[in-house]
Amino acid sequence: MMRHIAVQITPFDAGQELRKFEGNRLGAVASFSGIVRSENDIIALSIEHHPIMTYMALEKLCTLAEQRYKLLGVTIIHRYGTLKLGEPIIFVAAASAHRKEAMAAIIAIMDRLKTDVPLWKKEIFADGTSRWIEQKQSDVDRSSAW
Amino acid sequence: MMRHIAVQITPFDAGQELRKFEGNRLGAVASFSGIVRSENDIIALSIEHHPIMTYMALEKLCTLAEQRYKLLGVTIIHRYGTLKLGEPIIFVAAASAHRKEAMAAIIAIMDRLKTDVPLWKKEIFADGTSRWIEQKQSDVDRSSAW
Amino acid sequence: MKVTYFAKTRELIGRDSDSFDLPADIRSINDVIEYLSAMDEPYKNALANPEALRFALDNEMAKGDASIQNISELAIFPPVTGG
Amino acid sequence: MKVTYFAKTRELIGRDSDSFDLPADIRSINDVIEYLSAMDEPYKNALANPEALRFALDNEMAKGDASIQNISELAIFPPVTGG
Repeated sequence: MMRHIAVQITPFDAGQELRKFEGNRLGAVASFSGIVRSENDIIALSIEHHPIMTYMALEKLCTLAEQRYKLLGVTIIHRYGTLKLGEPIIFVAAASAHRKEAMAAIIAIMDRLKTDVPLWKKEIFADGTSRWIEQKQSDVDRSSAW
Repeated sequence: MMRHIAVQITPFDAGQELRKFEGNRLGAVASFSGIVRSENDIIALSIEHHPIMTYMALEKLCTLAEQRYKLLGVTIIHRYGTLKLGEPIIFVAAASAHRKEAMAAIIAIMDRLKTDVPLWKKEIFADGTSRWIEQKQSDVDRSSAW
Repeated sequence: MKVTYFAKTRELIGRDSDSFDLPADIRSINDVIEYLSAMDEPYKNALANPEALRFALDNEMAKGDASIQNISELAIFPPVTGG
Repeated sequence: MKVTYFAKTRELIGRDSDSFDLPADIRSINDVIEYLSAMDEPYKNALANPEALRFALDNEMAKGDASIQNISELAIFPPVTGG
């Protein structure tokens, strides 16, 4: 079982993270990358986290996913700090013998992460103003399905 | 709209493929890698394809997925020839504004690929014998759901 | 007890954390919220709608009616929006 | 007409492809399969269960009852197993 969790300010290389799963005869590796996109005319996102609880919550998410989806490996990297348009925010990868489990694990991890992990996003606009993003009811609903 | 389709004998770098989607303000990128795993004590897989129809079928799959899931980019790479344990067979990536669409696209592409694209796998054993893999009814059922 | 604030709550209060010697009759998280809200305007604003806040006691998520006995740190923050 | 074989079908027949001058009464894919099965043992074995075979006419998937009129290539292969 490979497990890699990181909450970091520095960029990461999703490709390099994905390559760690190769050559391991795992069968199936699913991944998800979240990238800052140009919604609401933002120029950047500022991401805050709880330095202790965020890591703990990600550990718990990994444990749940490993058990439920028979994972052979799991990676979760979440960045904090100020991220410009096009920068990667999050990378999640899950390896399993079969594609169904690997994909279901990624979906479940992302859904639960939206409600269970103490991270907050703030939109930064060109005029210097900013606005905290509010939690969406659709994210709460999707998370509670797991 | 970025579209990259390849049917190739040479290895590919999933990480490099994934990186092509970064910096594009796409929001969400989901990917899937299929890797030769040690099932039935095989030492390798031999993959055969139809040189014209395989590419055409992948093009068709991409078009369907792009329309249904509002994709901003899609990549499908499938290898043929003899692949040893741990070698990547297939890489599929889909980019969309939202994670739900990107993930659903990957799942749909993989499910349809299992029944709609003229590729065939043969298991190669240590004693030199080999056996063609038979299509699974579960793959047919899953594909027909789309 | 140490009280830490995150995200919008932190910005509204204007501080990362406080350290309080709480009166003996402050027993639950809800009691702490009520106590802080009575202090000054920033606290009142930040904590005006406790239903829209989330709490953690010593790094474990907790409901408003949870006891703060033997707890060294309370964290107060809005619903999370990561991912 | 050119007839191509793939995967297990190719291995059983022992050839990648054939080129046939088919009689005028061979009109559908099913007719071709019947014609080939009457040739010799490898063809008979490879085509023994047409239900378990898939066909393509000029690179488009086709059912067994499809007409081969104006078709230059028939491909015969087992159900696919890629991915």
